[in-house]
Amino acid sequence: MDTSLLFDNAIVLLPEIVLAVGVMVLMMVDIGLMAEPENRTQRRKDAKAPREQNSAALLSGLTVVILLLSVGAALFIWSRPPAEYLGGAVSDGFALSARLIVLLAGIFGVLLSRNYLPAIERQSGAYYSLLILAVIGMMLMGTATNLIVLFIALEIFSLALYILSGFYRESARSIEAAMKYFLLGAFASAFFVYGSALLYGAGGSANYVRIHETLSSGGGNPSLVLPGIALLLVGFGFKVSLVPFHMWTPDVYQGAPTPVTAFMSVGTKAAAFAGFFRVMMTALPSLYDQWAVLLAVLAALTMTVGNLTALRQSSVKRMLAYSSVAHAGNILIALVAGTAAASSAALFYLFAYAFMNIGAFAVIVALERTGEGDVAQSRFDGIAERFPALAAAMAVFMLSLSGMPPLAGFFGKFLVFKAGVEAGWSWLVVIGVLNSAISAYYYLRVVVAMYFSDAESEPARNTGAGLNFSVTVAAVAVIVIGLQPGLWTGLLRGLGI
Amino acid sequence: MSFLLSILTFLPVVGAIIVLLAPSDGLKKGLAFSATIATFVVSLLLLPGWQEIPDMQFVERYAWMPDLDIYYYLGVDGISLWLVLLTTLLMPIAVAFSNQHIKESVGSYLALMLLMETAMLGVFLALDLVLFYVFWEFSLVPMALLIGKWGSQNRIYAAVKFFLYTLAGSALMLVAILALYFHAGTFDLLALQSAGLPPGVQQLAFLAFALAFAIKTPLFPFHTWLPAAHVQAPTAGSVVLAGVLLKMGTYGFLRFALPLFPVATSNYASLISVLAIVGILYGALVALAQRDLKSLVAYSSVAHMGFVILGIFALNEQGISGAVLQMVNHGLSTGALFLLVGMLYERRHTRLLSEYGGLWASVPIFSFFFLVVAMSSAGLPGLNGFVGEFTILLGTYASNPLFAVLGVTGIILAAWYLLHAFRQVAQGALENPANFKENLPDLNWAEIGQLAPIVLLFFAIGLAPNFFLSKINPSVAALEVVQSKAPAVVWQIEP
Amino acid sequence: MSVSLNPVHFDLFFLLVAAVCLAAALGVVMSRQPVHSALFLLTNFATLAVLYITLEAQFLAAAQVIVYAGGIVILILFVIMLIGGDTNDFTAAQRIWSRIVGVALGVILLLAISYSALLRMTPPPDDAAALLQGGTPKAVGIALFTDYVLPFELIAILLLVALIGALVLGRQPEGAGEGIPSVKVGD
Amino acid sequence: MVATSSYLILGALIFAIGATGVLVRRNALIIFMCIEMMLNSVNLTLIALARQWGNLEGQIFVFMIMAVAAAEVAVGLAILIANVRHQQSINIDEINLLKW
Repeated sequence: MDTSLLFDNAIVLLPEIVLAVGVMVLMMVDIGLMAEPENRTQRRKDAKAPREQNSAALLSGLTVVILLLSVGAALFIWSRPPAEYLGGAVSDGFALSARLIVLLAGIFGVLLSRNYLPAIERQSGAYYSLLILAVIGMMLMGTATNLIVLFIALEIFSLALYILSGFYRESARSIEAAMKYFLLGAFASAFFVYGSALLYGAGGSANYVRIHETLSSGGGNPSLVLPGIALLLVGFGFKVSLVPFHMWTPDVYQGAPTPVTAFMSVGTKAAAFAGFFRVMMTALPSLYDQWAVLLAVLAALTMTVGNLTALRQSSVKRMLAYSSVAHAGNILIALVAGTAAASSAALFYLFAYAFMNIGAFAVIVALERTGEGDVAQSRFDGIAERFPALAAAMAVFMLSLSGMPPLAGFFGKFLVFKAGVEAGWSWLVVIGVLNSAISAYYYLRVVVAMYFSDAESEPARNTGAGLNFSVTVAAVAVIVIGLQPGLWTGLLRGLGI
Repeated sequence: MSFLLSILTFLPVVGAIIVLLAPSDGLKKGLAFSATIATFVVSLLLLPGWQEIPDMQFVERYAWMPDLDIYYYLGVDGISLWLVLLTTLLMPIAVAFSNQHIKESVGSYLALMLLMETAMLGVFLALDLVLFYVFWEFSLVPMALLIGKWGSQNRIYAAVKFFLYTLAGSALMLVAILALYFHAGTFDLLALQSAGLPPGVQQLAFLAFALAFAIKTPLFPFHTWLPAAHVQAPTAGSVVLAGVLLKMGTYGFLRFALPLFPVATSNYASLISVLAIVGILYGALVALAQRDLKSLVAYSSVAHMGFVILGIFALNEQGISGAVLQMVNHGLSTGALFLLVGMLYERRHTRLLSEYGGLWASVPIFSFFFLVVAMSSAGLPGLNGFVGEFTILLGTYASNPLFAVLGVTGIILAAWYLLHAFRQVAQGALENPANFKENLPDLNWAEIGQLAPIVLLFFAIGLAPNFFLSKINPSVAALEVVQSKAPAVVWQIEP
Repeated sequence: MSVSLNPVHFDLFFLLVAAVCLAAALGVVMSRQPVHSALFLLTNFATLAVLYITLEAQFLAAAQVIVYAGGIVILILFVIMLIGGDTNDFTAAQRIWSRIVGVALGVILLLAISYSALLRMTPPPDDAAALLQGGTPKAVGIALFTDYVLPFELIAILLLVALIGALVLGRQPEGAGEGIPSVKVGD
Repeated sequence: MVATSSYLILGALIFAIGATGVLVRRNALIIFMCIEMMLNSVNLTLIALARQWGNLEGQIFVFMIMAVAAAEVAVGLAILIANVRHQQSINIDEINLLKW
């Protein structure tokens, strides 16, 4: 084999390559920062804290730059025709927009992490490296066209997230969240990889298109396909928190450091759904009739259970965890519909979800007391008096999550539901619509607490340039996307698979 | 193509932004009032160029989401014209009243009122189903916040109930809108009307739309949110709620349910008419039993809106034209009633009927206005209520005489509870010292200024109804259900 | 590599190895002591390595021994020695339902998969050994560094994640007690 | 030559035993070993299927899974030890600061 082939189309992976190089630069800078002023700190021990802060600031800035460079790389490839690298990765519009959503989540995650925890401050090199590595894994999920690459991508970001969840080492909750996430995640990975193995057995290849070719021509071992799909579904179901594979979600969301939760809630969802869509729609379209029904039932179950459980939560992080379960159900409707329009609708949904969900977590970060790790709903009581801008932003996020027009969340749901009706899944859409009405109750409760309740004590909030910037940008984006969705749907045109 | 409707719709938003940025409360109040007056003036510009034709006028249509066939599409016809003007007229009055009494978070309050106005105008002007749905849902947010933040004792419960009830009601409407798109390939209301939907689709879609509209109207038995919301809302909120928001429901029936689903409308007309009559009688009887003046007015709304529905589902020109006029009448008279209750409440901080009596002696101007408004609401000939109710009853009689007879009973009951309320408040002996002249000041000029335009319109509509009806009629006559003239009643008693 | 057993002996050989393998698997699940589980796991991995050789995967058989038996099991044993890890979770009566559900799910899973596996499996091609080139290091290596270079590179990233992770998690948090306390035994 | 189905059924058996173990056992270490065993049953399945198809892709997949398993072990055991430091237990029923 001509080795020059190895570099043909390698540009497909440019955004990931940028990040990988970036991680190395970051780690070297980190080492440099640690090593250089050792002598001076020996002399002035009290000067240690400011130095740590300075290096943390430098590293987080560097991380944002690296992620932005990757955004630039993704946009650069966008201007070129789609290409495939060695049957393992592809750069089409779908992959690129999924990557951009993940990068967005990553940038917000970095911005929220500044000043969040001393633990992050002390090991910011490792923290930001892991975050970038997780982004690489997530970006590859939608890019992969091969079950092997998909599996490794899944593992890269999963492992990074297990560690990030447990990054707050002083907190027993954080570590416990990491352990639960790890045990259940590894368990689900086993199902996922078993499913992949059976699909390989059915189609004779790990490449999606070749699996599809074999199966649709009647070859292969069709009897392995259905158990393969079912097992694969368990794996994906775990990652995107579908009922009944969602048990980990509230614990991990609650226990993990909030910036990690924010990043994870959006990044994992976007990545796993991108991978899920691509597998189902390019490798297994010939079996649509079988898996669509299965997924439809899961979607209905996920939305309903997610919403009904969210109603009972008193912790805002847990409430958002169950709400994310419910949103996964909504997005799944798009996959059930299984059309190109549906997959671009899902991208729009995820895009909107990135802003509103990260925004909501950013507000939680703002209200969280250091090291507390959780925020009860009562913390929101009456904050509109003291912090009108923060409360207004949170109200925007909550209303958008509940699907209130004219905010971004509404058009996400609108597009997905439209795709669902067009593909003939009206009953599922009716369930989805009724569920959004239920969901309004618990989102509204936060708004009610902020505006109508009396503050129990003098409320306090954290500030920080990154934090304020994130809240503002997210709120503005949710409103602008809501008022002018045509712009974004235009951009997303033809991005479906 | 003019931008009149866009300016009209979004002028209040601009006002809201300016109000939020204004430095002092006094300035905020002045700016908010000016914004609503400016909107009213802009809306009056619709009249000079008005043509008495069935078509949409002042149409604006731009691609909003071209990929999805969603348009920013506004237009106004005979059905919506007076509702738009009603909205723009009631808003300055509501804002003027609030300016006197609201003390906390003035800026947010006024901004929400202005956003509310935009949402309501958008509902009345939108001709694209998605655009309509956006305005429709959005109107919930400011209203719920107004009730929840500035209402009385039980305000949070009322706000949440209002929000969830109406939200749940309109959820299925979204599915129906999507289903219509699936069948006709457009969200354009006019195109959908001419597309002609298959009867099977019509049945389901009609039910989904009707549920949303019935809850908003509110039609018995979907009315339970209304008394709670009304009683707890601040006065200006009640004025807007009763005056305009409820009309969104009946307007929805006229604008969407009737033209889009003529077959289904005919099928369900008698069922809905029966519900309307039950609502008329139930609302009136419950109103009669109320001891709280505001609850009484709230339940009277259930009864009056029942009349509007009855007129619409007579499915003939008279019934529907009367219903459109009666929407305006109800907006004016109930709005004025809530204002009067509010004015009394701000003085005495109670709304119990038993606390009052003999006010004619101490506050004659108030009592005079109360009498006129009650008469208008009760349908006294020469005032606006009579014209509307009479036209509705004519239409109802033509389609089903039994319904008309039951409707007349409702009018009698209305006269009873309104006079009962008037007697309790204004007549009798002046016994409670708190009501004595020296303790209870009469209406001041500002309050008279708020009520006067409404009362003048009572007489204007009552004495020259044709000026109003002539603009309504062409659009009503063009409705398919009216033209087909097919009597759609399943069971009918020969006259 | 060609195995010079006649088919019947070959089948018997498979059955024997498979039986050991299954017994070891059951042992992992049913042992009270984590140490015993680990040793059963080692057995299980070793028998799998034997089966890999019968399936024309020589390189992987070696890797199995080195990575799993030599690396992973040893690591687990280290951890067991470090933290004790003797919890007598079999006596926990309150968990009876979850146990029933667990076993039931396992059985359903097994039936579903093996039923479909039994259906219509064509025999493998006669020239499988030639096609796979016995799964020798050379064959696998060439494939790895040509067509599958992308997953290979990604594995490097994955290992980097694991490396950083172990560093982060291994560091003693500030304020925590020194050393590793021993685990509560029994219940 | 032993039929592919035999290997597949053996793989399914080990996988099911492992999965049952994860669901039944409460000791985090044993759960962890069960997960490793499940991954190995997948390896067996893949190698059998690679022979069935006569292509090396399955074996490459197994190689990747081995690497992944190694990484998982490193991270997993580190998390486990970190957790033991905090809670003095590896019984997942006793680890319930968060609702499980």
